[in-house]
Amino acid sequence: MTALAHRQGLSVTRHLLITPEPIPEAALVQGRRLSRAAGAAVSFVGVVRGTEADQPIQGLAYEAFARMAEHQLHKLCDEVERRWPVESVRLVHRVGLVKAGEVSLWLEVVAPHRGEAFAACQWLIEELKRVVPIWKKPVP
Amino acid sequence: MTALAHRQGLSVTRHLLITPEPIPEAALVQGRRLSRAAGAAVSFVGVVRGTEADQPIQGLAYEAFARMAEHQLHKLCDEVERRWPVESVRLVHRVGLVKAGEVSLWLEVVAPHRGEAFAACQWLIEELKRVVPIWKKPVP
Amino acid sequence: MRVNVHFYSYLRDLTGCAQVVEELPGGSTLAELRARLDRRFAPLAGWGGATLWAVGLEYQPPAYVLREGDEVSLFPPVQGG
Amino acid sequence: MRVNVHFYSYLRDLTGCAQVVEELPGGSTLAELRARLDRRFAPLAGWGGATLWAVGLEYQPPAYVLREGDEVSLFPPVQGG
Repeated sequence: MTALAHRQGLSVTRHLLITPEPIPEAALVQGRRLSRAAGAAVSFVGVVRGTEADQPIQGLAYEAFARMAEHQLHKLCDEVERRWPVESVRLVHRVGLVKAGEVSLWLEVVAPHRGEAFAACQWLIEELKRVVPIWKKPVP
Repeated sequence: MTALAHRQGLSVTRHLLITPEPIPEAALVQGRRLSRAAGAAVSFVGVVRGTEADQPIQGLAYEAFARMAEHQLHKLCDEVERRWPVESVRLVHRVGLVKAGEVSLWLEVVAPHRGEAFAACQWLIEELKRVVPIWKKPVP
Repeated sequence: MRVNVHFYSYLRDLTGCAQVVEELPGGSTLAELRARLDRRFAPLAGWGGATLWAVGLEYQPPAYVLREGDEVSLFPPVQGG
Repeated sequence: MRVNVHFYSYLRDLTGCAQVVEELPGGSTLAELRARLDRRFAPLAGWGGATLWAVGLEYQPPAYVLREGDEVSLFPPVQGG
């Protein structure tokens, strides 16, 4: 999808979810839908590390102000769609206790070319960490 | 895994494959193994677009000089491991006819933090496109 | 006027409170609300970290003028991902 | 001395040949091999694109001095991904 096609109103897939359930990564990958213009899918998987400040931890307890988090994520996606000709943005953030080694964030951006897919994916993570009201605390 | 730990000889997973078979993306995702230091998995999926120079195509026929391609990929991975504290690099490149909408390249880099995972993943794709002997021709 | 104040994460731990109703003169700002909350919750006054403010689902600056019934949220810097 | 020459992708299409054995004076370079191949395969001489060279599994520059039995590969710029 070109930026022009996008401005012409071709639909952009947007799937945003904040959930206490484990993130079904393989199912999300299999659920990808592509247009004939799609050439690149870049994904980022955030995993809870087993240590925090050099101490072993059981995991991280994530808390969200869910309605605001979803609203802010939609605003970020609006901006992504203005900046880059993406055709799909899918993001799942887990809340509650996420054990060490488990996935806390799954994000995928699909675009015609890899440059814009990487740029949009990285920008979205940076902004998520700046404005989306989600917090975490180590669980020893 | 820190760069130091890496230099101390902790093993780095490396899985490189050039294959005529369809790329089993979901199985690859499920086959990911993580150390307790892993915090980020960045993946890139290259998909064959349905058009080439504005003409619809059936797909792309990929050809590789396979032994040299694998050798060059290993050299690139050596360099990735020197530059970034990655703990896993997995790459599958398909050859033969890859139909429009199908995956031609699957690449994943796992590292402690997202910055190095993104950097290594992007660098590896750029270099792959520069030095790994694989070619493609549109199939009308 | 009255506003609802919600605390999240470490600020909820500090205040020991998830939600409180605060009564303020009409035209009060978020900064003025903060001064009242600091008197009401001593540990909040001692909080050395940054505080983010939202009214409804949007971030607002300290000079934001509150209105009757506003839903105000206070929280520390976010850390998702 | 003899070297084996392999053509890939568009260069194989141009020459109509996947592999050829070339006989050269000892001490010949890749550039000298290229001149011979251009005489043998006229379309190769007319190839306007870049040509990459490998000996064995490594890239080599035109000044590379060939040795008996070298496996030489010629191919156009790579396009994986």
